[in-house]
Amino acid sequence: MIELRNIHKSYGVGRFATTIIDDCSFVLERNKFNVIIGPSGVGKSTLIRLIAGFEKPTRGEILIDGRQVTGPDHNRLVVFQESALFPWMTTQENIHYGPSARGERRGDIAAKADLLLEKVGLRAAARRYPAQLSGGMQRRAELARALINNPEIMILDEPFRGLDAMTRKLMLDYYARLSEDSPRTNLFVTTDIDEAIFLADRLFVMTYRPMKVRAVIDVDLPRPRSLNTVFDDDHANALKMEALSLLHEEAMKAFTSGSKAAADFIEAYRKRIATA
Amino acid sequence: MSAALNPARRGALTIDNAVKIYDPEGARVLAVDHCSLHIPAGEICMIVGPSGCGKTTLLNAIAGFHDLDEGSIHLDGRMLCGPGRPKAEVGPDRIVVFQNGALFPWKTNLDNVAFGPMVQKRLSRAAARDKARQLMAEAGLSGYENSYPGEISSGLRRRVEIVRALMNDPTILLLDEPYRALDALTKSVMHEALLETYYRTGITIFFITHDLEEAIFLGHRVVIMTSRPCRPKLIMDVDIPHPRDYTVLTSKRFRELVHATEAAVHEEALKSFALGEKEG
Amino acid sequence: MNSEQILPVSHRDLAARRGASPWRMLARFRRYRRACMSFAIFLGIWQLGTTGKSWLGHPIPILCQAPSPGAVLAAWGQLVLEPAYWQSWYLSFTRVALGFLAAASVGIPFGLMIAISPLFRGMIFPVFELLRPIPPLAWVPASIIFWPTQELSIDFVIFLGAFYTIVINVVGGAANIDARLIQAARSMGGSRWNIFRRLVLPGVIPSICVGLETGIGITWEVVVAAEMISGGGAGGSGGASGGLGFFIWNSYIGGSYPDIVVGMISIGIAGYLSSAAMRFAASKATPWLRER
Amino acid sequence: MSDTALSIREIIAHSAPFDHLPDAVLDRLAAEAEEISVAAGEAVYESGTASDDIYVLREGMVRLEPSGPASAGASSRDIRPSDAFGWTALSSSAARRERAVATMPSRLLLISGTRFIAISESVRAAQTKQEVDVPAAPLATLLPETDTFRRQQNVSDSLDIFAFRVAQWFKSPKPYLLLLGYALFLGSWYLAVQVWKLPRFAQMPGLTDVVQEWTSRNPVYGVSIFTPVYYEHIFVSLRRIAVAFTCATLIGVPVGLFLGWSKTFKDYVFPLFELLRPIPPLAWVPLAIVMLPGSELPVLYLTFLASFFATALNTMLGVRSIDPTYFQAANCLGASRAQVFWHVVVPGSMPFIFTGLQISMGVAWFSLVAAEMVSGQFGLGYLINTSYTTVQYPTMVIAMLTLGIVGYASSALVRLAGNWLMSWRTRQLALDGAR
Repeated sequence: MIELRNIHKSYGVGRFATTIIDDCSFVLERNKFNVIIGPSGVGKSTLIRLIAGFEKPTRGEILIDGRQVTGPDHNRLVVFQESALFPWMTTQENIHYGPSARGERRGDIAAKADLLLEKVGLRAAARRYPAQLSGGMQRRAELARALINNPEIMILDEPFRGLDAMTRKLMLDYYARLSEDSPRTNLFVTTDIDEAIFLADRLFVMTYRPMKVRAVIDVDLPRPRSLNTVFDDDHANALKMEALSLLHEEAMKAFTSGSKAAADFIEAYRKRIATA
Repeated sequence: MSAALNPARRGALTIDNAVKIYDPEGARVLAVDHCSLHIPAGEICMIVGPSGCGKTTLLNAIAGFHDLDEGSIHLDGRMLCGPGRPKAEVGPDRIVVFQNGALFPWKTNLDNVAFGPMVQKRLSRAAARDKARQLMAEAGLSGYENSYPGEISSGLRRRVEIVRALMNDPTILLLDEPYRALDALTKSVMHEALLETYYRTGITIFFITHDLEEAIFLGHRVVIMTSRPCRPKLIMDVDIPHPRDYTVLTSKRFRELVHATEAAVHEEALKSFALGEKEG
Repeated sequence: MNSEQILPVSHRDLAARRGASPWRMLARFRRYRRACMSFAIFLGIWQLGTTGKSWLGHPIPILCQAPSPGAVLAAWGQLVLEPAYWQSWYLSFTRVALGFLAAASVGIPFGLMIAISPLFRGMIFPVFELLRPIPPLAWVPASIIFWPTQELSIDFVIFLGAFYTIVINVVGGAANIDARLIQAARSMGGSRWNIFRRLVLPGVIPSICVGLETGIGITWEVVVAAEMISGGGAGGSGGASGGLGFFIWNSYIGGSYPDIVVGMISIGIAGYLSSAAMRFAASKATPWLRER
Repeated sequence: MSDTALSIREIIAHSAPFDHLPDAVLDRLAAEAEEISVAAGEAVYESGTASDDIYVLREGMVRLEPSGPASAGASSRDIRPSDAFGWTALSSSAARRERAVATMPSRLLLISGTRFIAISESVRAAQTKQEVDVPAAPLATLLPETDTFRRQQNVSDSLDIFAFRVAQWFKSPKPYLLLLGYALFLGSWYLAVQVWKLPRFAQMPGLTDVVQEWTSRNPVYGVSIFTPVYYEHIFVSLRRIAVAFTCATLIGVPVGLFLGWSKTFKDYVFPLFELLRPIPPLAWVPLAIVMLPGSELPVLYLTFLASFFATALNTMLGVRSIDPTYFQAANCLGASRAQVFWHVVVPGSMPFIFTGLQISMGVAWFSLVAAEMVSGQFGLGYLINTSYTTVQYPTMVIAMLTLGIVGYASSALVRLAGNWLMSWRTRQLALDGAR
């Protein structure tokens, strides 16, 4: 169970300080699929780096089962937005890296790895280098590399963003099935509302800058869910609309403040009046 | 929305049984196989297909970057390429907006937008810059004239590029997955900006995408392509009324249309997945 | 269904008629033809210019001094038979090899130390940057004083020439290893030594290869000049024992100009061969950079 | 301003879209804001009405119920105190799409949209010079995080940045390690040569000898910073570098551009280029002396040769590095082949051209030294050589160090020219650093 108590994170000093996250507190329950959604460039990746232990918060604390987070740990593994496979290792060596770095016996590493390779359907690509894999394959290899360490908490930072829409749908289905048969706590960051509603048990909508929790939506859709049926019933669409209207407001703020704040908003407003 | 749907008088595109064979190291791969398609003037036509299925080859043929081995393409009756002339002539009547953007990073946004007319010597340098300033203001990009493309967000860059295209008053706008690299929320704001531009100009749009929902949200018609070699598999009219905004995404009609086409797209995606297509 | 599409009948003859693959052959043939033409023109100008006195009556200002291609070929014919010629090849090669290996074996660890330990970087790198702008050949007189034998002084200068390049490339290579890879490894429980061995080292190899390739190019430039300066130009105390650079200088003093050109071309070939060897080694050392 | 206006200003300042407005606008808005109170269950505005007002909730609770054709099944949203609402309708489409109703007695601030526009416009016109910058890019520790790096960044800002960086630098251990490093190097030089007189180091010139010679009014061997001959040598070397480097650039860049740009030119010239390039420039020394009259021309030719090959090759790589979509985009926009050359090829390969120029400056000094040693009359290389042969070792070290300083200064000059000429790249790199 991850608990964040009014986390504050800012970069720079004095006049050049920028607050990225300001008194953000929430709780992620164990074995639940938690999704964080918010406009881009708002600090979601910073939050991930804080939880994973790569950076320390300026104020506030992050407790995992009561213990303070001090540094990275193989129970909290991150899958980044761009591929972080080691380019000079073959797919198999990449997957073997975690357990072998922790000194596990070579025998059962190989066994676990073969099982996972089979599961992610990369048996044929075991010998190939990451540069020779397609986007979808790289993502599956990276998931396998994380899952072999059997982490308690899987953190994914917009993992399917670089893929084209169709591969993304296949990967979504795929990851949902993968996390159903071995439940663990998931922290999934995305900007895509469909991904969020499809995967989430609990959806955190974040504000624009500085980032804090704007709303928490309980996505109580039945499991297992499939991508093409999930949006048929009205309840799912209602949840989507609720999140979407919040998000649209935050996106507008991001959009307006991304372009010289009020001045640009006035420009857009005057144009509306002119054409109405 | 007053300037919405004046019937555009130009921009009708006809492709009939186009064939294109690639020859990487003599492998002679068939990319486009007898593809025929007619796009009436002033329509937003969405081309949906799996990665590496030859959609971009079709776009390159229309723009004149590549030749066709067979078949012909006509724009408003005029033959772009055909039996006599395998390669269409590149011209400002068909402007391409590329997937990763092609704003010249060494020119300010204003010079980028003013580049077209200035280079074609249709306008003097000063006149081109003034018109560019006015067009950018109209698209809500005032204040960005003097910054460089490298300094503004990718969403804004994409809008500047579309203004640069419209500056030349093209007959047809060719978009090659322009919003692929953007995150979902910026994409929804971009969609509204594109629709707004369409309502203002009524220009024909030939839009290639992977994202079925983006296609149905934007397009008058959605053409679903087979995996390689590409040929239209299913053409569907999107009868959601224009002007549209983001609330359409959750409307009942939208979901029905998605269902009608999802099976076809999914099937093609699996085929190209099996082919081990490396994303473009 | 393999990725190569099986063409329906109607298209097979279509593809053959266009002669897809021969078209590429045609382009390659055209390039060779043009290359030969430009060589011919170059040799023509060279021949005409150098033997201008007899053909055109008045000598062409610069070129007339130079030996004609014919003379150079003739000289090369004789030289190939003399063992002294091949001995200077051997000597230059050993000097380059010695200096270069020393530079690599000292430079690579030195560069890695700078990249990894901030303390070492803070202290040593500024001094390194202070000495780097001094051209290696400016060290020739100083190294003649410092080192006991002539041979060692040339090797030191060669060492310096390659050392700077290798260190800069190693430091650059280590700097742009993606921080996320190291974070991922750390979170999977990789110890500092494990991360160095399995992440930093392989990550730096491509830039080490680049450093070695440019480094060996520089060593050939240094060896020529060093042999000339210490062997000939700098007072010739005792004369360095051979080498291509010395061979060229000697032929200049001895007045046999065609031998100079022969020496120049030989060094060009030697330099090209060693760079090619480095490129080959680099492609072997980095299999993951080769596309599918 | 009365205190209620002050408290209103506080509330407005914290709710979007007002939170980034300059104070001048906020004050006048607060003054003109109208306070209205609404009973529980009473509608603030109906859906479909014209949206001209923006509301800020002071106390109580307002619920936004979406109604209208396309939003069947959407749920309503509650507004909490100090939240503004009603303004998103303003910017996306004219008519309101929701119905706002107070769920408990609440007090609201009403700001008319047109007044808000008028005030902001007048304030904005008054202070066009002072930019309203909203920091949005994360991870920028040193640079001020402005979303767009304005060209009109006024001078005081850049001075602040510089001062800030220097302060940061002093706080970090860097300067002390630097001094320690230099002390170690100079110390060991001094000890090895003058104090311990180690075997090989004995004849080398000592640190104090060199420094004394370099800075003394009347130096023992006649060369110090006060004697004109020192500057003569430097001037001669610099002149040779200037002449050779400019010729190499004027010839090398165009050759490189054409090598990269036109296939036919490349087919004819590149094979010859590749044949001559492996020959080390200094192997040309004897031939240059033979072919070229006088002693000045050979030195110039050798320096020119070295930097010509470096410039031409890097320029060609620069042209090849340009993304082909730029050529397609330019053709699409109707540019002719020549226009594509001037507007795409030349600016696009600039970054590589300047890397090439920096390398060619380094290589120019490299060959100049050797050429001067072998056949020059004046110049630093010649000075090193003669001071070696006439056993004036301190002068030799002085000449070597001067070479280092002058060499570094000239490549720094090329770098500065590059950064200045390619402002688009330097700012992009600055922002990438900040991103």
